Amino acid sequence: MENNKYLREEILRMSGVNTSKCMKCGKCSATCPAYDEMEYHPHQFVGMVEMGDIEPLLKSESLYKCLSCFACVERCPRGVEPAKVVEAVRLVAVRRQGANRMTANDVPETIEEDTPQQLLVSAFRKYTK
Amino acid sequence: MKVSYFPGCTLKNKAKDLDAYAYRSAEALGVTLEEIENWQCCGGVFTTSQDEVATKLSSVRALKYAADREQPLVTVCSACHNVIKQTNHAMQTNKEFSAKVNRYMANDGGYNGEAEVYHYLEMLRDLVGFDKVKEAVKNTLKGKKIAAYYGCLLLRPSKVMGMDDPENPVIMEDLIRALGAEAVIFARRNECCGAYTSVESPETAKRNASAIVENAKAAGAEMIITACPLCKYNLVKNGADIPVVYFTEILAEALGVKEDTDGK
Amino acid sequence: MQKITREQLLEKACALLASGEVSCVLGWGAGEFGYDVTPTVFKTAEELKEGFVFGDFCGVNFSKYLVSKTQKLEGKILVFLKPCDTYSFNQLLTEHRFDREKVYAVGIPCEGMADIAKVKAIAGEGIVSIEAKGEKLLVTTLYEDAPVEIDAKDVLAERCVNCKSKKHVAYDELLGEEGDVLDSARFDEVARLEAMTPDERFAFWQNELSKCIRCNACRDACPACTCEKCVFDNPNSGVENKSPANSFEEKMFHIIRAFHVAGRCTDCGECSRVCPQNIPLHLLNRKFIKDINEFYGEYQAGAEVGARAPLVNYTTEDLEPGEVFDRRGENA
Amino acid sequence: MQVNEYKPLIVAFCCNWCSYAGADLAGNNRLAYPADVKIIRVPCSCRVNPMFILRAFQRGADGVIICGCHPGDCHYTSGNYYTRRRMAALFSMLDFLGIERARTRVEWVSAAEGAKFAATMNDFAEKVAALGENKRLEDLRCKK
Amino acid sequence: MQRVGVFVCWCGSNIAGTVDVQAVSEALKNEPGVVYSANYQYMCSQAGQEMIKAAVKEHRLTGIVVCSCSPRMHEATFRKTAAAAGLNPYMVEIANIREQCSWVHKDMMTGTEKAIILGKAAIAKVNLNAPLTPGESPVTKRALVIGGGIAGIQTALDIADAGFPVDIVEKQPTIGGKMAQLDKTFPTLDCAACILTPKMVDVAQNEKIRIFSYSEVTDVHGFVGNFDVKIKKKARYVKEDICTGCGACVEKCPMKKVPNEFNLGMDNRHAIYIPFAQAVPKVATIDPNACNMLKNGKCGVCAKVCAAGAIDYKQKDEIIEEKYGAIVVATGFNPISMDKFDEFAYSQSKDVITSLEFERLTNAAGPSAGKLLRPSDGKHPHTIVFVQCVGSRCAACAEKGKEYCSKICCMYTAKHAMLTRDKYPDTEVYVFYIDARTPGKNFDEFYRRAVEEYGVKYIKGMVGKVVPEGDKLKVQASDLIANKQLHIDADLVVLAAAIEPDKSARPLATMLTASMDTNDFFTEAHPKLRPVESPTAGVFLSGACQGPKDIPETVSQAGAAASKVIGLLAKDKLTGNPCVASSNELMCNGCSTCERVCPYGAITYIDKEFRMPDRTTKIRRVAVVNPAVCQGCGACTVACPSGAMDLNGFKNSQIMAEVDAICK
Repeated sequence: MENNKYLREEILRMSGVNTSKCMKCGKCSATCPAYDEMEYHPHQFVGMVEMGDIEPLLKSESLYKCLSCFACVERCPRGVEPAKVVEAVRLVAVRRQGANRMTANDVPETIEEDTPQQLLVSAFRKYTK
Repeated sequence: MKVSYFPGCTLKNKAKDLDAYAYRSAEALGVTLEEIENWQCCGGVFTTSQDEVATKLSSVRALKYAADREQPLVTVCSACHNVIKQTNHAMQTNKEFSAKVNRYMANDGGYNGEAEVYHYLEMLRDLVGFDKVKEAVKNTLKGKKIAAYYGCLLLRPSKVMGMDDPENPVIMEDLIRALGAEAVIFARRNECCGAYTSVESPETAKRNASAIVENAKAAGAEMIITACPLCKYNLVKNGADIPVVYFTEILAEALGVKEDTDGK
Repeated sequence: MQKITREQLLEKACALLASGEVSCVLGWGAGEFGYDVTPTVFKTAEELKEGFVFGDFCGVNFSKYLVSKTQKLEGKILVFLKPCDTYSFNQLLTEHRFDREKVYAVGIPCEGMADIAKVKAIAGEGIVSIEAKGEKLLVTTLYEDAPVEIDAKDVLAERCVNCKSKKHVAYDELLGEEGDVLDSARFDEVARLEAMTPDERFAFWQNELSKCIRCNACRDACPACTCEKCVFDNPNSGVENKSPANSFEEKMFHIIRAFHVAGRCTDCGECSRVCPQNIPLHLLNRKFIKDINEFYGEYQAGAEVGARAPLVNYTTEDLEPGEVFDRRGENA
Repeated sequence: MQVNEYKPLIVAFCCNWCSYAGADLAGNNRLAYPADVKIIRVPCSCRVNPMFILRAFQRGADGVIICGCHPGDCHYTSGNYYTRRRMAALFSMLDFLGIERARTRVEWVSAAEGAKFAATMNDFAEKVAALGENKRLEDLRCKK
Repeated sequence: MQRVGVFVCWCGSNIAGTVDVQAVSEALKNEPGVVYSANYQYMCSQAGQEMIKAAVKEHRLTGIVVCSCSPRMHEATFRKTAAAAGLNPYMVEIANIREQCSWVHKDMMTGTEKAIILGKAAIAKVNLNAPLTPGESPVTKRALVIGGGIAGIQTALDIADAGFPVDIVEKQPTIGGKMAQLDKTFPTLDCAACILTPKMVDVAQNEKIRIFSYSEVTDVHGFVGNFDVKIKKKARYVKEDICTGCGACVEKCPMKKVPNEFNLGMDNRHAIYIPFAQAVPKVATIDPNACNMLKNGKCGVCAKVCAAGAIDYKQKDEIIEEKYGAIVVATGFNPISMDKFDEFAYSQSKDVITSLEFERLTNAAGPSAGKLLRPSDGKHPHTIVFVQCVGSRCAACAEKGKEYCSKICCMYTAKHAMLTRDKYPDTEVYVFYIDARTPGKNFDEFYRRAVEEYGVKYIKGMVGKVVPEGDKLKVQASDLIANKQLHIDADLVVLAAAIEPDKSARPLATMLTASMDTNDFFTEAHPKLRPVESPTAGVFLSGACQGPKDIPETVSQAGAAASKVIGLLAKDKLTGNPCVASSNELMCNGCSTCERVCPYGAITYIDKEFRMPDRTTKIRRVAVVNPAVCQGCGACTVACPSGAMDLNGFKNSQIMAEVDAICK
């Protein structure tokens, strides 16, 4: 396992989360509505960032499965805010050169007659830089 | 009473009637929604990362507009509400962030979190009062069993949104009761429908949406109301077999302003 | 300049004496000069008519006198209280310094009192009489034929320029109209000093405190200084010493005095009013008040009877003494 | 060592239950700090009257430090909370009069913190020594 | 002026290695008041002490300064020596020239110089010392126990056993507390009622014990050995001494729909009620909020059927005043409200219950007569999910949960799970846990038995959401070991709610001037060495009011508190610490400032008559310190503006003299 101290610091700073507050109860993963789509689950994001084991997360599709619904943030008994950790890791990934998850070219095939603007706007905000 | 109003992208396009219902209902309750001039899209998502500044400027400008007029800022869309309220909170509590933002705001004059942000529902509860809403009802919805679906954005993070108990909210139920209908409470009303990932993983959206609808039906609901255009889209798209409508629609209906009478 | 007149007060006092409600009146008595007013006890209407005065030089805060007078005099005492005096009145009640039952307090409005030093600065020495005329004061001196006309606003005492409240916080009866607590600029001067460098501050205070002749007037006039025996008069306290000698309490007198009244001082300004050397002693008290407000939340001594003063209170989250400086810039 | 080297005089008020015991522990562990530091034992930091501090300065002390139990650990439950408020007010006042800030300090030292006691005294003595002799309080009323 | 003797100790080479002890004793010879100065190898030795005694006699010493090790080490020793020589023991001062001089300085010259200064300071102080005599106060030989749960019961029984009278004040109509509501107890599984109710009967029958049930403490004054307490005995509208507890009134009462607190609202009781069959005292109580007769004067059935004539609708609250020597707080705990945890759907489904409700459901005297049935439909549950740490270890939000571990939940959940599997082997039982915390005799074995022998499924993870749908509770949870999200269709969900101190504890602590932590648990005088005493002398702690604990721990703490009380009550007089504050009444303003900072409530005020120089008299309010209560911190001395308040042994003048000696 790699201990990437720089990335760890970067993610903690961006997210404002103190991952050492986690007591590993698993309530975040218990509450997650996108759990089954994820390879790494909310509690693993917290645990792996705490350990500096971040590269696997950066490569994982799980980054794009989080709904940012904040259920984990709301229900965490220790106030750890896992969703913010996921988001920070995702930003580290998409901010890398050419790593945008979505491009404008993807839009036509995604869009349907009744697709609300909101959906595209937020997808761009979440998946691109 | 006049309030600054931030409609947001969806209400100006795919969900125009929601905007119209909101205007007319407010008018019927003695509130004028004054649309913020030159508002810009909120971006749909509040980026929690502390170093994201530019994406939050459009919200700050809207806030500044309301603050200058000493009006509450009202939104109908729960996504806009979430983004703008979280931005305002960051402006109030995060000095580093607000300093950075104000460097961009030099031409507009500074902003330090003076505005108050209300969701349309909060406006009904705190500025108008549900008792006033009840008095204004023309067509009571008596006999209807309506379930309120909150979704994720409206309530969370509760420390910032401060709207209601995030696990046992009552604001929409109280509105339903004020309009004369029966409020059906179901456990999945604050579980995320997954609409955000419709682009990424439509299957999540579908699975969550049907679980929500099933849960509401099992609790006896004949209709679901939402406060988020995205939720409404997702629940309808994924085959809800009971009506899913925006809360402003039943409000307009009960207040007797649903039909366009003044050509607006 | 005062809205309420001597006649109104006199009428009220005589009526209360006549009805037997009070047995004497603690009021302003005529001194040698018009501006020289002495706290006096009047027992009859005749005495009042003869000696009672009221005008722009009646700044004396009577609260403190109640401590001794309620002990010595039989029956109820009528006392006139300006808004700022009522804070001292309440603070003394908080400290159980007199029996409230023995006092009949009449709140009177105050338009601000004049500072004789400021008058002299304009009109010169040798003042024979001063007469109030609307917003003006007519000052007759030995050396000028015609009275000098002064705008009353120009000679307002410092404490009145920065009046903190026109509202009475205690009374049995109110004459005239009730005012409000004001937003004053009373901490501006403290803030100005705070913004100086330590050297500048030291120079300022060295200059001011070197003027002190240790007359004890500030202590004797202070309504918070009502100790049965002051530490500075107590041979056993280790700080007793009255003559202006170069010794311990001499240098520390003003610091210790300010600390002793910190949290209890209502900012009535009597200390500076009575100082013959015009040392701005109130700034020391205001520094404590300002700090307390900033560190522990707004607190106005005397606003409420029974309030717990900030220095005899605490929270577990209070700031550390070292943080006092961290929270301000390097100079401030 | 030069005989005439300036040595600051430092008075340390230590509460009996925590800080005095912390000083004892520093002794037990032979942790050195300057002999300029002289300790006065008080039952609790809240026993320290501002008069004592001013008296020390007036008699020639160059620095005064007050040590007590950590907030929340006071033997008398709340004494150090009062100390904290009183000293915050007093130090701010001394600063207002232009007296150097580094001459006064409050530090919480528990009975287990011998090392902290020694380190605190070393640091304080160094900072006070850097200021030189304490002239200001002496001169406060002597405008030249 | 004192006649001071100075004794410089070498402490072998400990001091003499860095300090020139000869020079020190020479230098100190010339200090004011010093008439004798000597040095010796070991002052604390027998020979050293004899040397001091001889010097006292020979030089008629009135004060002693020992320059030696820390006073924390040998101050007591030298005080005894002084006393043996006929001096007041408080005429001794120690200059600490070892820990705070020779051990921290290396240079002989520096060390010697500093030792001399420290000696001078001690001499300056001793010159101002005055003989001190500890005060004495009598002891009222009666104890008060506040709270009638197992903690209060055990404490009261133990105190009474030693022959001292005890009063128990209990706010409920019966004693018994939480333990009376429990079914079985871990890890032995003996029935709670079987071991508790005999003790309740013992209490009722003990001549030394009085029970004030349905009562509250409303006022406490006084100090250790001498508390004056007011107890409000609430009107129960039944004459306690006449009621036989026959229950006829209960049977006939027409008001039957009052939620039964004892069964946590899971069934109903009557407006007149006896909480449970073994209640002590076994007398009826009328609920004034439910009784029609009391509300609108219409009914009166109970009075008609009561053969003893015990019903009294006109009864009023009664105030009892009593004196006590010691007070034991045993106010216990309550489960926290589940209002803020609706992700578990507690408010939405009757089948989501707390563990205490589960106790009642499985208790033979409970609402379902001991059969484990779902509250919603009375059906037998087949799948049960237990959730641990609901509100415990919750640091996210103070309004929601508690930061501490509630300690008892792991064990009672294991008990519930095991008993369920034992009685109903057809049920699936899941326990979601964060950490299974089972330290204690036979505790871990018990928990393992639940897993290994009874087949309880322990899952390391947490429940995130409970969705009632149809007649099922859809439980969404995490299994951290399998790294899976689980979806279980359960019939019953049991929440191990955090426990918190009883709400009555905070106002009581204020009355007692006893300190509390931020969680409203009472603080102990010392967490290790004085765990059952409050810092306020004469107030003792028993049971969960001090922190979460289980029954065995509570009982042992109750016994410990009792033994401390007995130790106190066995004394006829209490001797205090003489280093206490005292007020000079001639200088006292009576301003109440000192009273506000006193952590012990040791300061009161009296109106005192003073004769004035002019032969008149003057009545002034002055402070009086109760030396039995004062602990000598000195907070009041600084708060006092006039300096009237001073501290014996550490007087203003003494500390100033030390400052002067050091700074000279």
